[in-house]
Amino acid sequence: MTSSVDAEVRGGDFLLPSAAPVQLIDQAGRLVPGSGDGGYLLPDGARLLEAYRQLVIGRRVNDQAGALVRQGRMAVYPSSHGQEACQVAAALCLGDEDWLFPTYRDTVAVIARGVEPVGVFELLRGSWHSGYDPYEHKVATQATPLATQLLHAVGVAHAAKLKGEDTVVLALCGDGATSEGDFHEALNFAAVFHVPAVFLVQNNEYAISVPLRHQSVAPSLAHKAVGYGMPGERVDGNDVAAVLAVLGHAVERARQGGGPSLVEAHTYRMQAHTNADDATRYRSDDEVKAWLARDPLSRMQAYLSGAGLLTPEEEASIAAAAEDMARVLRDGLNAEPRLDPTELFRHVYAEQTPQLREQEALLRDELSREEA
Amino acid sequence: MTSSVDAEVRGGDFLLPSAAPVQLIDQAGRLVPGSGDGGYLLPDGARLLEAYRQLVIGRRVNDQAGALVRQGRMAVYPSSHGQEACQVAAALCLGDEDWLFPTYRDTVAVIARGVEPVGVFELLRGSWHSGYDPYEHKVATQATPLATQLLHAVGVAHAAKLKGEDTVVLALCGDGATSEGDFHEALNFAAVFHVPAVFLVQNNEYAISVPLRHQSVAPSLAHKAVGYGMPGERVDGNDVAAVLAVLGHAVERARQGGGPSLVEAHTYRMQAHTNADDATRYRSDDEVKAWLARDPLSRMQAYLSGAGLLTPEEEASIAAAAEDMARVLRDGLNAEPRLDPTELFRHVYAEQTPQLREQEALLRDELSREEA
Amino acid sequence: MTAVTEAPAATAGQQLTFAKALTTALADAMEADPRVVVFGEDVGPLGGVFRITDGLTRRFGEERCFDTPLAESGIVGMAVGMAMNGMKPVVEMQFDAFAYPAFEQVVSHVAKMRNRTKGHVSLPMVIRIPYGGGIGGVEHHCDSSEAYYAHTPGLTVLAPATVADAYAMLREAIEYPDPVVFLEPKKLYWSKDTVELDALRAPGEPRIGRAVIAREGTDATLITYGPSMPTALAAADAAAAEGRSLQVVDLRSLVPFDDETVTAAVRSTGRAVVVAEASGFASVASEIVARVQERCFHSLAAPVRRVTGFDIPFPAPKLEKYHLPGVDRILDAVDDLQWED
Amino acid sequence: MTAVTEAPAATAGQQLTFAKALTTALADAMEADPRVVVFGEDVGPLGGVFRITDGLTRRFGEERCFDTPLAESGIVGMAVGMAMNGMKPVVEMQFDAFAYPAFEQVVSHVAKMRNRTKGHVSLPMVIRIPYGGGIGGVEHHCDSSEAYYAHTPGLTVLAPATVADAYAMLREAIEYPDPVVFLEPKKLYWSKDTVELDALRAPGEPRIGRAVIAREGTDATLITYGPSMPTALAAADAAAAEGRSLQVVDLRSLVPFDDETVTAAVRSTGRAVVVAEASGFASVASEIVARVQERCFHSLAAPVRRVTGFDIPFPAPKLEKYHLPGVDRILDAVDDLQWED
Ligand SMILES: Cc1ncc(C[n+]2csc(CCOP(=O)(O)OP(=O)(O)O)c2C)c(N)n1
Ligand SMILES: Cc1ncc(C[n+]2csc(CCOP(=O)(O)OP(=O)(O)O)c2C)c(N)n1
Ligand SMILES: [Mg+2]
Ligand SMILES: [Mg+2]
Repeated sequence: MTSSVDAEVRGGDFLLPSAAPVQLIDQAGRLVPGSGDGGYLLPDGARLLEAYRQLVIGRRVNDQAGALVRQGRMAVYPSSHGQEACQVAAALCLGDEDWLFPTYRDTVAVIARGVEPVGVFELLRGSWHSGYDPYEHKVATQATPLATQLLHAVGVAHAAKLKGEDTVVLALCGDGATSEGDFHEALNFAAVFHVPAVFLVQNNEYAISVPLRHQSVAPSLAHKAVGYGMPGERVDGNDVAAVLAVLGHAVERARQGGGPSLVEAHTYRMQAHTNADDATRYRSDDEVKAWLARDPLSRMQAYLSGAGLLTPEEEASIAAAAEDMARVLRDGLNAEPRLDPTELFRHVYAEQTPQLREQEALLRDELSREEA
Repeated sequence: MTSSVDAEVRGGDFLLPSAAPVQLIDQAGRLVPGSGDGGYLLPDGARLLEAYRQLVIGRRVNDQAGALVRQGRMAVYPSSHGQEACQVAAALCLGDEDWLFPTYRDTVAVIARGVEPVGVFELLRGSWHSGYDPYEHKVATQATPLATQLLHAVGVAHAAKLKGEDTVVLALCGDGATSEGDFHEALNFAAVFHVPAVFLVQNNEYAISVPLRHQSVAPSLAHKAVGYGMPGERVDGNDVAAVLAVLGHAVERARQGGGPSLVEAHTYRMQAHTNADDATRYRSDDEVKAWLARDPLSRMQAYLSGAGLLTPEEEASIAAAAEDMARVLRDGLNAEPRLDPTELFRHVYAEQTPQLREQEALLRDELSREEA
Repeated sequence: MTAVTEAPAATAGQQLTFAKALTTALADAMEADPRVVVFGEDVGPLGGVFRITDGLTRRFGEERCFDTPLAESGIVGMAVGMAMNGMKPVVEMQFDAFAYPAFEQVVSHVAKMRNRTKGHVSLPMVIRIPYGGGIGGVEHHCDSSEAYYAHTPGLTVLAPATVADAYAMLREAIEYPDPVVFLEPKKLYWSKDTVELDALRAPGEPRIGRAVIAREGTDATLITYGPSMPTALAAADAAAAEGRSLQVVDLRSLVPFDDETVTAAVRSTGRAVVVAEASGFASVASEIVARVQERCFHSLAAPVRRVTGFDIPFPAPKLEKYHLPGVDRILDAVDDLQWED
Repeated sequence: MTAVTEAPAATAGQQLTFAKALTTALADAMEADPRVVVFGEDVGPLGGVFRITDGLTRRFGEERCFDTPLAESGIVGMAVGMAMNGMKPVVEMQFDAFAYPAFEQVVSHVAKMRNRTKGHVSLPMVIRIPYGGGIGGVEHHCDSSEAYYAHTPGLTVLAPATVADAYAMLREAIEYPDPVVFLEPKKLYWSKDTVELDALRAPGEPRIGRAVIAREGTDATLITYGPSMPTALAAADAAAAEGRSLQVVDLRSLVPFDDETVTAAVRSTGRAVVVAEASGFASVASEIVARVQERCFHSLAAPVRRVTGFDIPFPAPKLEKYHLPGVDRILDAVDDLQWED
């Protein structure tokens, strides 16, 4: 039943992700036996400590943002509470010249990468669409139209490759976004052009209200990599050590010319989709509670304390840094943003069209009459 | 390195297509050793003879269509010369209540399914977009926007399932079309809704001028099935016995409620993309010649003759049927089509809008003045 | 007879939000016709992000109202197939800009299928799109996309502005033999009105292709639809206070277009302003201006003016008020209608 | 000195097809700027189905001109990223209707990126689209899709009609700091003209945003662009034979729109007909009518007329002649301009 047609498969099982997600530190904070021998190496202590610091800051960002929404200082916030390990690792695995392509939910990753936090919130407070210069920290705008940014990431990576730069691009999306046509096109383009891109899917089990089983019946989302001829990997998305190791490996391979890969991080959206959502309509409290035990922060804290890497002083300094961040956010968002309505006409084109000049004049006239 | 996260893969290697395409009859017309034991069964003699008849008619359709284009009776023809085995098997594997969703290149499949052949050519002669009633033989219009029809096929299958009918839908596309977002969305929807649909990709190595290696670097196109959680299979697309067996199996599984599957048929487009194309710009004669030996017709003829299933009388009757078909096409296309310009306004909506009434009146006025 | 214990008479009017009118229309349509199925993103247990499909899965089961994978081309493409095979799909695009991934399916198939097949295949389906601004939504959540659809032959494009029309036009759209793009002004979802549901349920005059005079007036005509309708009415109120009588035409149906009503209205006043949220360039508002000047040229005392969104991407929430047509801007345009002539 | 062996003087005019002018523009732009890359379906070794990219891969290598997988959203989306990262992508959509899969990328990103990022990220990229009918193409191969793009703020939309503009506007588009939708009228690909390439290569007046008077005339103004331009000129010829002097305005640039030239032209004649292939409803033609009546109302002796494609899906090849604006239909519209008044 085999044939002489010269169409033997060119790749093979090596593309298949592991049967279970990679985990280095278990939910009790213990080193997973055998995690050192071969495969993925545990990041060193300093790196884990830095990751933990960012986890704590990230959690604080999520909490503070939630509070600011409740106080009416921000219109909407898609919380990444529970997903901090994925987001922190996404920020830490990249070099300065690398690019990050985040979604609306990846605020913690964007801030961990160093983008000025109040600017990050311009989108969500409603004063402009994006409040930071993407070139400054090589962080693209937070994307809302699902999966569309993955193609931009491929383009940035392709351009870098053509220019001979050794930039790597990390592109983020959710489990729901994997169903979009653009996900497919992006992964295929990345594979065919063999660009230095890594795709990280934060599988948080839900796309708003839709659970994963209505999104996909594939063995795993990482298995989608097979169809593009790139490696797929699965990782415990609440184990920051594991995410760092797996992403680090994928980024390094990409940098060395080994091409793109897909990483699926298993995690959970602990809060509603956004403050506007009512999660009780589609999932049970019990389900949510079960994930509490897998919290990415407490696990790292347990591990680092147990390993003697986290002193009480260090813990206090991290807590202070998180409070600093919260204060910066509060101060920034409590101040009213400076709004200039005529700026609406300023960035549509490099050179304003005659039509926009007329329209700006109309608005200016209205505003001046209002003032008068 | 395995984890306790309850995210073990739900499927597995059973989804992987075979390493080489399924073949039952080799290119010399010999039964492939072991093709009977387990797996795919060789279709019986009567069925193979019917398939052969359709192959010969299909080849004649291709030749005649090419001639009609050269004579200016038809504007354009995307030939399926070389792909007749896929197309004939696609038509023969379905029951009367099943649906076929063909592309522009699948004229032979459409005709083999019984659609009135001159009607089929309305599209290509330029007299209307589609010249047959899709409901009559349950054959959708031949689709041009690539991969879009796959979603329609999923919808028909889904509706059939909801209505409790045991219809199966077979949807066709090319290797190039697998890169489109709609391919991805269609396969994923089919898998998630577990609809009775079979996707047949005729991998003829080219999308116009673009060779497969610029389209995909996956192990095979059938491997894409893994990412949707459906079985994938590969078949020698020039072995009509194998395509019948593999498609028959897939259709039967779908009918029994086993869900969708993806079949990749390895074949070759022996002629240019259409008559308007110049294939010498992107591929060598040698490459084309190598595929002559794998011709789907001569292989079946050799096998059937050797097996005593194809008598000279039978051969003659098949040739006569093919000539009949050619004559029908010639007669149909040599007659000028009846064109009614006001029909342009008749099928836009069930009830004509006031705007279209005015526009039709304008055209009628012009036409009457021309006549006068 | 103790009147107090009696339920209100069935024909009595009842207060309904625009959103609830739509939900009721969907439920009634599903009740009336088993071929009606509802699907899209989050339309199942959640009831849609705007809760328009609230309760439908519970009441009609998962086979009649269900969530799909997150893919808009997939949703519309599957609906095409289901419509081909005897169903009447009503699909929801979650927001205006998230209907764009389905654009090829809409333009190349939904709009053309009847025509391509000489009428053999019709597509009785409805694409519901929550659209427009005014709700403080972030980017991509506030587009007014009607021009894309209205420009595409083969589509029927509706934009109700009242609670009664929300109900009646959605029912009519679902029963329509052709595909309908049903534009739901997001900012009107929470608007309320008293309507007689039973009267609306009874067969009545068609609304597709029929504009209505939403307010009588003699000095000038405001032509509008969807989210701008209440704004136009408010402008007419304000103008009345200043002694100017403005007529308001609510188009309701963008395609087919009701030339008869619009033309008669403009001829009666001799002056017209078109009001719409979408950016003005090559828009439905442009079309209305073009048609009115073609048909009413000699009745016009002044050029037809447009008050539309600017030709800019929809602004961030805190700036949208400068972009959207408001009462003052409409009154300015009316003032401009060369009254001194 | 033997003159016969000398090459023709570099500044002498040369006969070029519209298609060859485009090819030359691409090659010149690639030569001039290493950041210019060309990609799309079949644009590599084949040179594109219309051969516009013929020879570019051979001359500039696979890294500068290459085939992509078959996915238009992918092509445009990747171009966005490449433009973000220092390149100037020029992508080809194979046919008008096959650009629709990229619609979300075009509307939600290409058009908005500069605005979203307050000017931090600009996208110098060109989307080339062979468009329109008149070549006997089957369904989906003849759409006039300009309204979709022209309605979308943030896009620059060009439609050249002459060989010289084909060259000069494509060069200008590639050098433009903002994304350009470059509409190439398919039926003009094989049209020829004598042009002075060297003069065109030298820096000159910008053409983006500038309409031109393609023919002087005094009785009425035909406003047109792209594939309808030669038809309008032919109509003007025919009218001249009947003693009527028609002015022809070739817009060239749909966005930005040259109000100044158009307004002056119409005021000079007092009568106008807009000619365009696309279906008329909510189209660029509607916009032109709206603008003209807004700006020239008191100069107009008659309503502005439109001669456009009907509001029907583009017809099959043998019927397209009934759909497309032709000389007679234009002359009928001109006759209709109330000359008796
Ligand atoms: C193209 C598109 N369609 C629909 C939406 C509306 N929407 C916003 S978030 C969301 C769910 C996304 O789920 P997932 O990808 O899993 O990411 P998560 O929100 O869980 O992080 C939806 C449907 C959108 N933003 N873009
Ligand atoms: C959406 C879309 N993009 C582009 C095209 C133009 N086009 C027509 S056929 C073709 C190649 C298709 O290749 P493949 O899917 O392998 O099918 P084949 O022609 O080889 O049968 C292309 C690019 C199209 N028809 N639809
Ligand atoms: Mg999710
Ligand atoms: Mg092919």
